[in-house]
Amino acid sequence: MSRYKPTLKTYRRPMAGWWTKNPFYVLYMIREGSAVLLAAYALVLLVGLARLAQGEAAYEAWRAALASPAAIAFHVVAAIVVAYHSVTWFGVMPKTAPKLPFPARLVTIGGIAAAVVVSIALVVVIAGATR
Amino acid sequence: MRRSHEPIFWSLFGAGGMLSALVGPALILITGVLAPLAIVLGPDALGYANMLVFVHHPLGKLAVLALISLFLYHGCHRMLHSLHDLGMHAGRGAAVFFYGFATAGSLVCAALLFTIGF
Amino acid sequence: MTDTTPTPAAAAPRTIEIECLRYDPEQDSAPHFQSWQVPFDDDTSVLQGLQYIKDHLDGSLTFRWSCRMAICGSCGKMINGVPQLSCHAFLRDYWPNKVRVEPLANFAIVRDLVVDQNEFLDKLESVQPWMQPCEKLNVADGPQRQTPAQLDQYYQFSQCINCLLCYAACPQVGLKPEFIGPAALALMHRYNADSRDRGWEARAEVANAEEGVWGCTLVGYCSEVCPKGVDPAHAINQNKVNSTMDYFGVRKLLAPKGGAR
Amino acid sequence: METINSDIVIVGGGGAGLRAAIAVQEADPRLKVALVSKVVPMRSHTVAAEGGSAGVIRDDDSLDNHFDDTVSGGDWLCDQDVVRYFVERCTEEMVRLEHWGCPWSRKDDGSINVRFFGGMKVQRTWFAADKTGFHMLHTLFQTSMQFPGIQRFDEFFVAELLVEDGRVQGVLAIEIATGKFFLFRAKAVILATGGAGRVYSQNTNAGIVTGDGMGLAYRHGVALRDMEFVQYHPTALPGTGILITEGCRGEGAILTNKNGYRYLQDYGLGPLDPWPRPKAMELGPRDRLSQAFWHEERKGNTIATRHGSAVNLDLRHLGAKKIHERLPLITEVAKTFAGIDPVHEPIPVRPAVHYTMGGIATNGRTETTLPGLYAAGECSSVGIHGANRLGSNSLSEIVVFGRAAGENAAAYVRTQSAAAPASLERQAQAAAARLEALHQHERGERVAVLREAMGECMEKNVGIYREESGLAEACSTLAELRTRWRAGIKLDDRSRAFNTEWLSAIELGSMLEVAETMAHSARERRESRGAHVRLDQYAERDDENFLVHTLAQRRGDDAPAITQQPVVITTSAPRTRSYGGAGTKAILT
Ligand SMILES: Cc1cc2nc3c(=O)[nH]c(=O)nc-3n(C[C@H](O)[C@H](O)[C@H](O)COP(=O)(O)OP(=O)(O)OC[C@H]3O[C@@H](n4cnc5c(N)ncnc54)[C@H](O)[C@@H]3O)c2cc1C
Ligand code: SF4
Ligand code: F3S
Ligand code: FES
Repeated sequence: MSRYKPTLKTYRRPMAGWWTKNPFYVLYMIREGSAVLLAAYALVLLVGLARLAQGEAAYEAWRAALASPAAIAFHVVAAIVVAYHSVTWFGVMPKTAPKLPFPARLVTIGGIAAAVVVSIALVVVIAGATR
Repeated sequence: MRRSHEPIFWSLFGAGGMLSALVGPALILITGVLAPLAIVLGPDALGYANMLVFVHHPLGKLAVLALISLFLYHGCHRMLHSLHDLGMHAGRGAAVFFYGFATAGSLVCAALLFTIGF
Repeated sequence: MTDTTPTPAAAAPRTIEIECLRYDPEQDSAPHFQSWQVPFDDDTSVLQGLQYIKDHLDGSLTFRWSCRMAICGSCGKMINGVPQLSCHAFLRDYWPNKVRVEPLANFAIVRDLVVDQNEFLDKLESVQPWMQPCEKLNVADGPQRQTPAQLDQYYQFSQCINCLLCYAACPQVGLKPEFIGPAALALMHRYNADSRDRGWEARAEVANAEEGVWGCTLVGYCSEVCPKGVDPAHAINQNKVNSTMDYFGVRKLLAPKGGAR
Repeated sequence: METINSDIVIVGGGGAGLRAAIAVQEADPRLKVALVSKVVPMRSHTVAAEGGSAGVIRDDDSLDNHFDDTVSGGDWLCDQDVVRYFVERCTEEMVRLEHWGCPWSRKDDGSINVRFFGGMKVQRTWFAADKTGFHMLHTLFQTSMQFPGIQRFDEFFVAELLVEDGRVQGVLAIEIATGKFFLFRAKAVILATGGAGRVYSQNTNAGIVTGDGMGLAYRHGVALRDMEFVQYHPTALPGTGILITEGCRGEGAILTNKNGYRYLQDYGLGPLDPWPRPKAMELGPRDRLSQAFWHEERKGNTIATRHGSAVNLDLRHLGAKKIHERLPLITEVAKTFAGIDPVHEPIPVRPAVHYTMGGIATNGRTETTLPGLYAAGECSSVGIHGANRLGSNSLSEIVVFGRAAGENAAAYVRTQSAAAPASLERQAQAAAARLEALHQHERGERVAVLREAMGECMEKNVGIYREESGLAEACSTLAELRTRWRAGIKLDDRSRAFNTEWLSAIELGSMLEVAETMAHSARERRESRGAHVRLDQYAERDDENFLVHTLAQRRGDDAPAITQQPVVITTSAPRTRSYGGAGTKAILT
């Protein structure tokens, strides 16, 4: 089909600041923003790995730095933000799945439950293995 | 229309997103709060000796590589799109930068794991 | 039994302030707001409020509408910043505050509350939204079989009334005008997911493109505002998986399609 | 003025127009079609049809049954040769829609499911949940996109036909977005502009259903036929007129008055079946149901609501599961627009104007008396509806006769050559100047004032029941309103861009003429038949004098000339129309 395409004088509204105009968008930006902290955390780990490769002294210095209040504060914030990422991740997970024969909410609930279980297991295992 | 190569990066992003959704918050708490402050965990939970044992094991190596690399890809992918969301259309250059960064980080990580030995 | 005797509160005449964005391409260089006081009742829709203005206060206020029963998809507006069908939003829910009506976001304005839907119409066509069966069908052979379960696979995605609310909800549409967008991609999926259709390959070029499913960053607001429960975010994002499998050459192995016969 | 050349112009992008466009392309892909519509096709009013579309498919049904139901439903005012042609092609068209992807509701084994519908004595109504028209329209619209020979002109308002050498050669249209005039040249024009329900104030129709095409043809000497037959739908929401589909009653809903009594049994529609039961007296023809309401209202048995009186449509005995599964749209509509959950409460309903049986007179091949001009769909009177359309026959009509119009027009244009452009151009300029004058008018009355006066006049005098005095009043009121319209409409809107006030003024012109044909045709039909029921001395059907179509012919600014045209009767001689226990025993399954 072809369609007659008119030439119109129209007005296009600017997009600037769009994400401040609706709470839904603000939450979306926070979700996306969680990635910054996650990447930063990956870099922290990478540095730790490098220090580990350099020997005990370097590694212990890194550990000491991690105990500084600034580092603790960073990690607390990062953990909260990444937890928000987890919730939203499982929230949208059904969207990427094929049409399911059960309510999509179950995927979300199941995902979050799995994350909680894995998290607890991780702490328990590490605590047990390093006692 | 041109075929997008997004499937490669989206897969890495998705893997990183999944991994971080499952273990991210717990891991950050463990390495960044519980271990340094010795809450729940012993003071040497992440001590040199323990960590060395961990990264010497092939599965330990794999875990570290997966975490660091996928977190980086996940993060870089989202940051790239956020630039666009904020109205900064940095084009191909930005994609090369972000994905390049994640790839470089992954390679460094692999190299370090290799140097640490088995 | 229904008690339809008017309650005193419902009978009392109330008015509400309706504020509309106005733009006349022949006069204005930029849009501006104008307000009116409109009497309303418990079942007066925002559309009826606008009609009141047009009929009695200012005949030049311009907006699209037709069915006034939420099925033709003409009357979408931003109502207090949220994309909605104006025939399906009620003034009672905004009173005593004013209600602000603007043209759908992310579209260019043609006049007042009327937006330019030309690009959308092209996008709709670009996904080839028609049945592409594996072999030519003869009417004499009668209807094909399709079980309710097979119908269920795509039925939800066939509910789209092209009201454009999802386009107004999706920032990617505004940021990247070439993005095919939620409704059109949902329509593509509607055909791909139909057991009678074999058109995946023909539609794949669009699906696999940056302008196709990859233009979506899963904001998800499209599905939130959809008045017909189409869930375009679902249609698009499950096709990111399909497109990825296609990219790595494994789609055929992993997603064989149930036959119609 | 921009000129667009094509072989066939189709005015209207509803079901009929789209089906016609596809038919032209299937007949001959080299033909160029210009599909011109004042709204984007999927906004057309076909989208609102809920219940279903008729087509014989069950083993216990036959074409003869469908024929009989249609002819008796139409009170023998149907042209039986055309009805035969129609019933023979309905199923084929439904199958074609299935092949094009229409999501018809299915049985568990995957075969097509059909339901009961008013006046249809056997289950033969194909349905797609309760969004049949929506699915048919979108299927046709999407299917039409694959034909390169169809060029769409969305949001173009056709304001005039261009006739040269005694045949139609084009149309003049306004591009709504810019207000610019366009001249469309073509060898044939198909009108598929839909009905005219908006001439009444209480109606189930969309805002665009303003009888434009009827007005266009009428102004060029084509008769409007059987315009007195206007169907009321018995179950619309009071006030807005939003329709509560007959499908509800097909699924087993009942109608009760304020005493909870199933009053239809008092009006020859009984017997009172034990219920719940799939088919009940509530499925009698629409005219009978609407009339029963009128009587109940007189007797004081109706329920007073804020928007006038109503009766109850009760679905509660169907149970939540069935209601949600089979009638999701209606549940939503009742909740939103009336604040009622049909699972727990009955829905208040009343009759509202729904369908115009009459329209542009065509023969069984959709040809009008003006060479090159075809009409299909609700704007036409092809001869199948007679004095009363049966529910679910009109969705079938738009595809059966949309296709016929497309094919016949395609065959016709191969025998024609194009017109001399210069004279068409002159005509178009003259028509444009008249429309321009309307646009420029600074003084006069508002569109809404005349429109409301017309709607109320029709409601009061040309409604469910008619009588001489009221019809006489309607005729003179409408003549006066036409004079006032000619004297000038005051437009607030001086812009050309998307000037909908200007378009409403043009539409109002057509509506007033169409309304006038309705009133005059009704006045001349001194009998009662189908949807046309008189309370004065003409309360009976009179086959001797009135087993004929009514033709209304325009006479300039004067009242229309009313004449008669014979009805084609082939096999079914007129009988008494009866339903329920007195009629053919309903086949229940
Ligand atoms: C609420 C409701 C429910 C219904 N349910 C059923 C049902 O269940 N079963 C059934 O069989 N029937 C039903 N009907 C009737 C049926 O839907 C209609 O008769 C049928 O859809 C009409 O189709 P159409 O193609 O003739 O016209 P429409 O769909 O009304 O299309 C008219 C077209 O003409 C265009 N047009 C009009 N004027 C102009 C102009 N001046 N310039 C350019 N374009 C113009 C419009 O833009 C539109 O595209 C129902 C009707 C209503 C109101
Ligand atoms: S997907 Fe929903 S919101 Fe978007 S156009 Fe379709 S019906 Fe409207
Ligand atoms: S809002 Fe837009 S980004 Fe995707 S999920 Fe919906 S299309
Ligand atoms: S007027 Fe049709 S959707 Fe609102």
